[in-house]
Amino acid sequence: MIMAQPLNILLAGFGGQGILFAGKLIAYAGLIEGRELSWLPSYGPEMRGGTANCSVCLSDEPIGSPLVLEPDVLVAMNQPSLDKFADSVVPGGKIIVDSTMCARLPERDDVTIFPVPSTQLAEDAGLKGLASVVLVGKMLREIGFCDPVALDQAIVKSVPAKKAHLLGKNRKAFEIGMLNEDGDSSPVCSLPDGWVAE
Amino acid sequence: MIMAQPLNILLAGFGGQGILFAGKLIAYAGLIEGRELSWLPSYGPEMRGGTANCSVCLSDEPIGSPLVLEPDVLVAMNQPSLDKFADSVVPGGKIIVDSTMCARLPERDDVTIFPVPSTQLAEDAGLKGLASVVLVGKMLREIGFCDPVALDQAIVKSVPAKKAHLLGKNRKAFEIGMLNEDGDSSPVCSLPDGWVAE
Amino acid sequence: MSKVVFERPHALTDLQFTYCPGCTHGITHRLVAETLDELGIEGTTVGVAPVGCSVLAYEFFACDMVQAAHGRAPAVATGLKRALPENVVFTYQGDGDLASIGMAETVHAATRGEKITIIFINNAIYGMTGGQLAPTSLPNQVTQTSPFGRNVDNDGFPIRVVEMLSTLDGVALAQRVTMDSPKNVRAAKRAIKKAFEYQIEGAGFTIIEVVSTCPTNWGLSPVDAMQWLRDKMLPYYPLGVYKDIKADGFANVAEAAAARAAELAAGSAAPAEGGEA
Amino acid sequence: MSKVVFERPHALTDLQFTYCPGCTHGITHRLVAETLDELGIEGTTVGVAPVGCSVLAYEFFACDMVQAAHGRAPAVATGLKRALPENVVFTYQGDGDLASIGMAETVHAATRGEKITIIFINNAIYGMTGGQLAPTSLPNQVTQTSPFGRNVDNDGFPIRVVEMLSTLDGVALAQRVTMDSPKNVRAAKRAIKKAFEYQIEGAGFTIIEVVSTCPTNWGLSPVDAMQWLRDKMLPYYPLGVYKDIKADGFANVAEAAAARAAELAAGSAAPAEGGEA
Amino acid sequence: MTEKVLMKGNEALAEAAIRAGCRFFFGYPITPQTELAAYMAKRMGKEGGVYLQAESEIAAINMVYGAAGAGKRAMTSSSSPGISLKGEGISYMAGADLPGVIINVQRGGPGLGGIQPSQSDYFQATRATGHGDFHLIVLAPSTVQEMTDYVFRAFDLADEYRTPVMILADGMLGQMMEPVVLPEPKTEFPEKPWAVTGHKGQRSHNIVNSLHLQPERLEETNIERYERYARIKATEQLAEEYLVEDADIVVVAFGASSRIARSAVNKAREKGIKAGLIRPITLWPFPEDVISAAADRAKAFLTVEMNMGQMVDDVRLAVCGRKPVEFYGRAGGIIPTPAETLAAIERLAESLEGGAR
Amino acid sequence: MTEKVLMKGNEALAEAAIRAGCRFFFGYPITPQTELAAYMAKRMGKEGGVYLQAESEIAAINMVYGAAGAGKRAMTSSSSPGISLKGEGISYMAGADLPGVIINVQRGGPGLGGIQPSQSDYFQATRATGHGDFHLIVLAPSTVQEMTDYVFRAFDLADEYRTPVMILADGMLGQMMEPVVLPEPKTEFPEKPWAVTGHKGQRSHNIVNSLHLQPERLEETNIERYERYARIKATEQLAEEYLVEDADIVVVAFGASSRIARSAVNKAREKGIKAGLIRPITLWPFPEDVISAAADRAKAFLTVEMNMGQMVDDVRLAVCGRKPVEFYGRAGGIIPTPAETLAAIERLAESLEGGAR
Amino acid sequence: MARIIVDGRYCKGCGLCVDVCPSKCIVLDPDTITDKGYHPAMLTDEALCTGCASCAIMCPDVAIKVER
Amino acid sequence: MARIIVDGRYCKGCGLCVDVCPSKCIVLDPDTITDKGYHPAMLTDEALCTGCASCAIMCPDVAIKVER
Ligand SMILES: Cc1ncc(C[n+]2csc(CCOP(=O)(O)OP(=O)(O)O)c2C)c(N)n1
Ligand SMILES: Cc1ncc(C[n+]2csc(CCOP(=O)(O)OP(=O)(O)O)c2C)c(N)n1
Ligand code: SF4
Ligand code: SF4
Ligand code: SF4
Ligand code: SF4
Ligand code: SF4
Ligand code: SF4
Ligand SMILES: [Mg+2]
Ligand SMILES: [Mg+2]
Repeated sequence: MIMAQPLNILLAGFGGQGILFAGKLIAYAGLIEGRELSWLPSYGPEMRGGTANCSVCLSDEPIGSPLVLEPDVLVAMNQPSLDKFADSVVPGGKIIVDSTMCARLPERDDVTIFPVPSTQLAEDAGLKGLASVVLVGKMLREIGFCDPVALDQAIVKSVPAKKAHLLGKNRKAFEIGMLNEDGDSSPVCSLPDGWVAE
Repeated sequence: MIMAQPLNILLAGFGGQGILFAGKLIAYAGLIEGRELSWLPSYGPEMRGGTANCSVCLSDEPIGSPLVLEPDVLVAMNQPSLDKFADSVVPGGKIIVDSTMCARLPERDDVTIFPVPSTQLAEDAGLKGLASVVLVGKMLREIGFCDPVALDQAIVKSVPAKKAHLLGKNRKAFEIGMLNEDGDSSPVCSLPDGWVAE
Repeated sequence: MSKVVFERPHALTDLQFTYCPGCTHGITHRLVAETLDELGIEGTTVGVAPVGCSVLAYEFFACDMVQAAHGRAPAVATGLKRALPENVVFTYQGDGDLASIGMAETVHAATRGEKITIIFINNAIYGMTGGQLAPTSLPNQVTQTSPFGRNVDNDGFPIRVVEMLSTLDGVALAQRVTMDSPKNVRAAKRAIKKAFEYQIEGAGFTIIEVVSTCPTNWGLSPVDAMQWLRDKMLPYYPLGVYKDIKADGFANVAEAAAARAAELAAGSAAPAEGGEA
Repeated sequence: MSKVVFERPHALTDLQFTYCPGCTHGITHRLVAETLDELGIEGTTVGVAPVGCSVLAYEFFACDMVQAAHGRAPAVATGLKRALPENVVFTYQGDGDLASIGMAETVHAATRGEKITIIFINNAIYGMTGGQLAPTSLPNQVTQTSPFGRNVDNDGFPIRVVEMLSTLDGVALAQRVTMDSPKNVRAAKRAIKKAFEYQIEGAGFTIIEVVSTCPTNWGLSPVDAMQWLRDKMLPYYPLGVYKDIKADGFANVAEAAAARAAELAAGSAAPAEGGEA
Repeated sequence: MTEKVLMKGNEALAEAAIRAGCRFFFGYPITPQTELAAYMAKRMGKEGGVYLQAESEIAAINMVYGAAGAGKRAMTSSSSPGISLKGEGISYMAGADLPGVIINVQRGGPGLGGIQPSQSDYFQATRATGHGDFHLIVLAPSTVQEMTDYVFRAFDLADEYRTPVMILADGMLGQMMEPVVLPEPKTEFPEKPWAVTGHKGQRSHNIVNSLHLQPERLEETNIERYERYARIKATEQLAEEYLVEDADIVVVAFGASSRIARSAVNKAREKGIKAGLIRPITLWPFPEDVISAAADRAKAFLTVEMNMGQMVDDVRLAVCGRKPVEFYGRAGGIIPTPAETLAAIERLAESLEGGAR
Repeated sequence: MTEKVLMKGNEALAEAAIRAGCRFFFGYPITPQTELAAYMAKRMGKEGGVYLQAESEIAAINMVYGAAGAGKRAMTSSSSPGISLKGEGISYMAGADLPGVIINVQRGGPGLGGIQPSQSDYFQATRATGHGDFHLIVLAPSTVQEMTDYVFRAFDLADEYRTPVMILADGMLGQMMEPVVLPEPKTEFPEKPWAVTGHKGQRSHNIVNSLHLQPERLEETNIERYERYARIKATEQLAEEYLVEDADIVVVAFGASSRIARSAVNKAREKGIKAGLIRPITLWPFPEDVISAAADRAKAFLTVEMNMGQMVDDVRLAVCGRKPVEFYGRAGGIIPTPAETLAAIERLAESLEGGAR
Repeated sequence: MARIIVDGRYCKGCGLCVDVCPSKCIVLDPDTITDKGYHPAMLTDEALCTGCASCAIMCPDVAIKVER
Repeated sequence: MARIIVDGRYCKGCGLCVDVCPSKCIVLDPDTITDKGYHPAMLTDEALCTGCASCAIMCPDVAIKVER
């Protein structure tokens, strides 16, 4: 386990961008590492065509409110979400941005911003729809909230059996994120030795 | 007004014998004399083929419970009702019985019992179904709870306009009751001068 | 020596019915009980009593019984039948219960093809509550809540229940019978028995509508009520079999429904202006 | 100079619909709004929004609007129409709303001949809640609550709503339309307008069933959803006019009902085993 | 004085509603309130109003929702099981701020229960007629005259505060006849600019609605509504006090049971027990001020109800531990007798350190 | 230890019910509890049970009534408006003494309200889910693990006391995922000789019924039921206490809001305020003994709810005037934040004569 | 040889049996009033009864037993 | 002479107009993403458009105005 302080993560974007799935990966990684955790999606019809978001808390203490209002990490996959939530990130926090979808980055200097053209990267790699997994990879690289092996296991757990053919693609997307260097050149976390994304 | 102490009356018999109507006559008489009064029927499907009863309270004070559990006067029109309620009559109370319908009279010597073959009397007089009115007449004769003129007005009020042809019959039945002498020879109350039943 | 040729069926308890004199609820009770006797199913049947004059049916039928909320007997019966698929489940419901407040439960039990039998007492009135308008009260019929006669403009039109339910694919048998003569009572008995048999065979949802009297709230003598039923009710509610999938050659509603779907898809049953609307 | 030959109707507010891309709810909204425009009744109409994806219809229609409890729109509309007999009242309801929880209210508004118009969106699914089985979901259709396909044995059969309602005497117009092509949309428009006209003329209860898509919960692209509608829905739910009392020569449902009653009484329409059952 | 007439409570409710300007009645039959609908069926047509027997209690309350949304004075009536079915609709009315009057002529429960008089829907009426945060104004008549007066008042309260109002009666009050003076018909009514009547091109569209997908917005409506409730609490609490000034034992009872309680109080006084009666007239808002004031002087309270003990909670909340609050009740449709109620008073009197005489 | 799995609260409810032997689920879709039914739809068939989507909430509860009458473990689930519709049916279950489990994954109200988490059906759950005198046992989970455990326990309580039991959850608990250890499937179940299963000629007929036309008889059933309730009150009250022993300020909160309250209590302690938390687990029977005991020591109470103030009444009844009881709540689907809850604690601390530090 | 036995506990004197009896051999006994207040049905003449059971079939209170 | 005007506030890029246009002169603009994240419809060539309004009739979001 790389670090164990509580981490409150907020992921936000359009419905259909894989926000909830990305959150699930993080949650599963927490489960695998035996931590306390919670995963709470926004829900309801306003998701339709609107924004979806998802709160994930990782901690070694029982989690109080699972609703993340002041995230340590914000993963933003579209402009409206970025605009809406950027200010709520705690000072010293991190913002991971899908820069394909967000033209304007927030003007805060008390947080670190990691723009990744994840939608573009995913499409280029034939991984349409997996931009959110790219961002999880990026987040792990930069924040190192869990052992990459745990996250790989989380991917295995999260891809349903009947969609097993997508496993490799998810791993690939994750790898792209982990290898993405923009914004910071000293990752907290890197892919394990012998990693094969298929 | 002949007497003004509170009077709690319970009328009971089979459904269809005119119990509620008889109670209404008494209530209307009370209304006409400006008294406090209440009229409370038993209700619901158990009336079907079963017994019906009706509580009437007359008083000069506001009436508390309109449910008569210990009647000053019981008007009983069938054996089951007589058997059921005879014991509840207050000592010194009166029981008016349709003796056509009740073969056995209660064995109490602290109450006065007035048996009247009212069903028979009514049938003989061509007043089928008006036995209960005969009993009201008898009750008034023996207990004098209101001015007979008020009761006559009550009859007028209670017979609906479209059944006006029944007015005379009701008056006649009332008269039969008032004139019935069995059980007591000194009526408290008698028909007013010039009474014509049609 | 003389032989008993008619007596109370075993599947009736020995309690006296609480119905008014001459009320046909009693005849229908007897027919259901005779059916339970003849099919030997008193011990495996669960009946559902409605809210209505027949609420106390739970005391009169000797099989296990459940009293259901007003109108919800088909849902209660569904719960029972799902829990006890090997048992026979029937409901006994009035027109207020089945066709007014319980309309949704009735239609849905029917369209689900729920394997239950409904005995539906159409007496054109709310008996128990003292004679209010029922969904089946006739146009111009005077009731406590249509004191000037059912005004179709305000109160709407009576529902012909079995006709309506017959449009639903889950219905295996829908038939209307009455109780006005020994002949019709015998026919009603055959229909009720058939419905239970269909249920046992797993054919689907079965309903027998019984055109009935309510002498008390119609304000008629029992004998006159029978005449009123013949004069007024039967012309409006024609007796007959409205749906019988077995007579149509199907073993169960799934088969019949599939055939209907195929027919509709082929366009053969499309109504006027079919594909063009 | 170029002329505008098509634009947003006045009776739509300028809010963006909250429907998913390609959802036919929007087309139907437009047709209703155009009808209000063409009949000049936006100012006298009160619409009733259901619970379902179209719950926010109260924001989209520019006429006065009421949001009703799930399934109860016909009852709410009844209250409105009785209170405002000179106004036009319509409801806009999904299949879960109208044909499942609201079945009793639907049948009863229909049998009462309530002078309202119902626009009924049959998309074979519960859209708003995320794709559960609807009363109109097709046999074997996979939904969130029929993950192995609608099993008619457990889940029952789909209801053909206009067919069923057509058996009721209060219904003046019952027609099924769809939205899969400009031609059918135009036909749908005519049907909707006719329904409002019948209401204004006091003919009786009117309902237009719109066979619709739910690309999101069907898991199909909008264009593919249209094809699925054509391939699967329309064969099961044939388009057409199921009841039109004016076409049958009656001015209103009272006349039509009286004629039907006379016919039944004469025995001409009695089904097999008629008087003999 | 206007003439006194003899009327059943159920009929008095109907007649008074009509005189209050109610022209839309939607009901579904149920004992013991059927006479109300029967009366409406006879009268409404003549008044140019609508009597419609709905297909169910649910349909009825939703018809009221529609008619009230159109700005009309509308009413429905039922008894206990039927009121449960109206819960969702009543919650919608509260959520859409629609005025309207709901009558509950209570009978014994739970379930199908029985048809005899009861007060076992007190909690349902005052706390949770349906889901969500809301209240009804609840008025509890105890005589046929009050059946008349309170239903008449109910329509005004409903319009004034844009809230549904409930008359909580019972089978005894519904079925009994007493002399009653009927109010003069109301002729002037408040404007309802929010009503849906067709905008006639002269205003933007009105919307009757209880949905607010944004929780912030929904909370705002809740808060606004609770501010209205606070005004109602401040100004509309009503209770009748009888012999309370010097009372050691204050009996608290509403509706039918208050009549019995009053008789029992009289008998207690005859026996030298200083008993008094507080009769809550508004059950919501509960007349806590009156009770609280009495708690300063009285030695103990006895609530008398036709249920297993419900209003006793409200009395305890108002008394707030200052004095003992006991309960005497009968359930299932049984009306307590003055004698047994007196006995309960006597027991309490004795328990107060050698009696409160 | 059994393996921890990650599950949504709604799914945990479903899985635990199946493991508790529930083989009959009747529901009707409503946000935010749809996943429960979806899960049941997938699993029930495989377990040889029945998942049936009813035509309405009313039908669903009445199907439960039927299946429970047949002696089976049966369940239904809904959210606020749908629970209102079940009120009559639940009252019937109580009246017929039928076991069964009802889930309410609450959302904001009244009316259609919203779909975000709320606790505004507290009164409805604890006081008046329907008409008449009755109670449900009400359990309030605060984690996904408890969603699992309490629903499992609910079936046993239901059978033991022949009463419907409600799980009062909310959209937050229903939608969130947390690690959870699932219970071993239950294999032994109590006998139900009263059930209607067909008498097979071997006993007289069983009757499932709530009607008693004789009020005396109906009252008897009420009294018998309230004796059972008294046993439940005596033995089944459950609450979790956290830092209560030395607390000046006792926060009382249940379910979702108790999690926030716990965080706020921790923060208050960090700031030197002696705060503690009592978390009622059984809302009915309300853990009045625990609260009452705390009232001897604490200086004040603060109830924190996701509504306009409901459980606060129960806290006040238990505290009985001995200490001030304040309320902090958010409504309409808003989850209070630990920070604002802390602020409410601080305000209360200050108001206690110069603060309770 | 045939006869009917009317159980007075059940009979409510509705007269439906009287109306339907083809042999017109049933009357409502004017001299008897049952506990519930009804005049029960009674066979006037065993000789006339054919045991056809029409009366029993129509009896809503299942009060008639038929022997043949 | 004919043309359509697609209102980007309304268009959700569903493609129904594209599918139905008899002249095949509508595409979803790959280079534009609306605020809600959609590629809106766009007329490729005014010359091809006949103003038949088929697109508008099918548009679920009433995003299309047609001029002729
Ligand atoms: C929810 C509810 N609504 C209303 C009633 C009152 N109620 C009892 S029986 C009945 C109608 C009975 O009529 P029907 O179903 O036609 O049966 P019948 O008495 O005519 O046989 C009604 C409305 C009730 N008990 N519960
Ligand atoms: C009483 C109640 N039950 C359930 C719901 C949840 N609910 C909201 S919409 C809906 C179904 C919508 O389906 P449908 O009527 O077919 O409309 P669509 O969304 O498909 O247009 C349901 C069950 C509710 N809001 N209220
Ligand atoms: S009221 Fe009518 S239906 Fe009910 S028992 Fe009497 S006659 Fe039969
Ligand atoms: S969920 Fe389906 S019905 Fe609802 S808006 Fe989306 S596509 Fe339309
Ligand atoms: S039919 Fe039956 S109940 Fe009626 S009179 Fe004859 S025996 Fe008696
Ligand atoms: S059995 Fe036939 S003949 Fe004999 S009494 Fe009955 S109906 Fe008459
Ligand atoms: S049909 Fe309408 S919403 Fe769909 S792509 Fe075309 S213009 Fe856009
Ligand atoms: S108006 Fe006709 S031709 Fe022009 S873009 Fe639209 S569909 Fe194509
Ligand atoms: Mg009936
Ligand atoms: Mg739908």
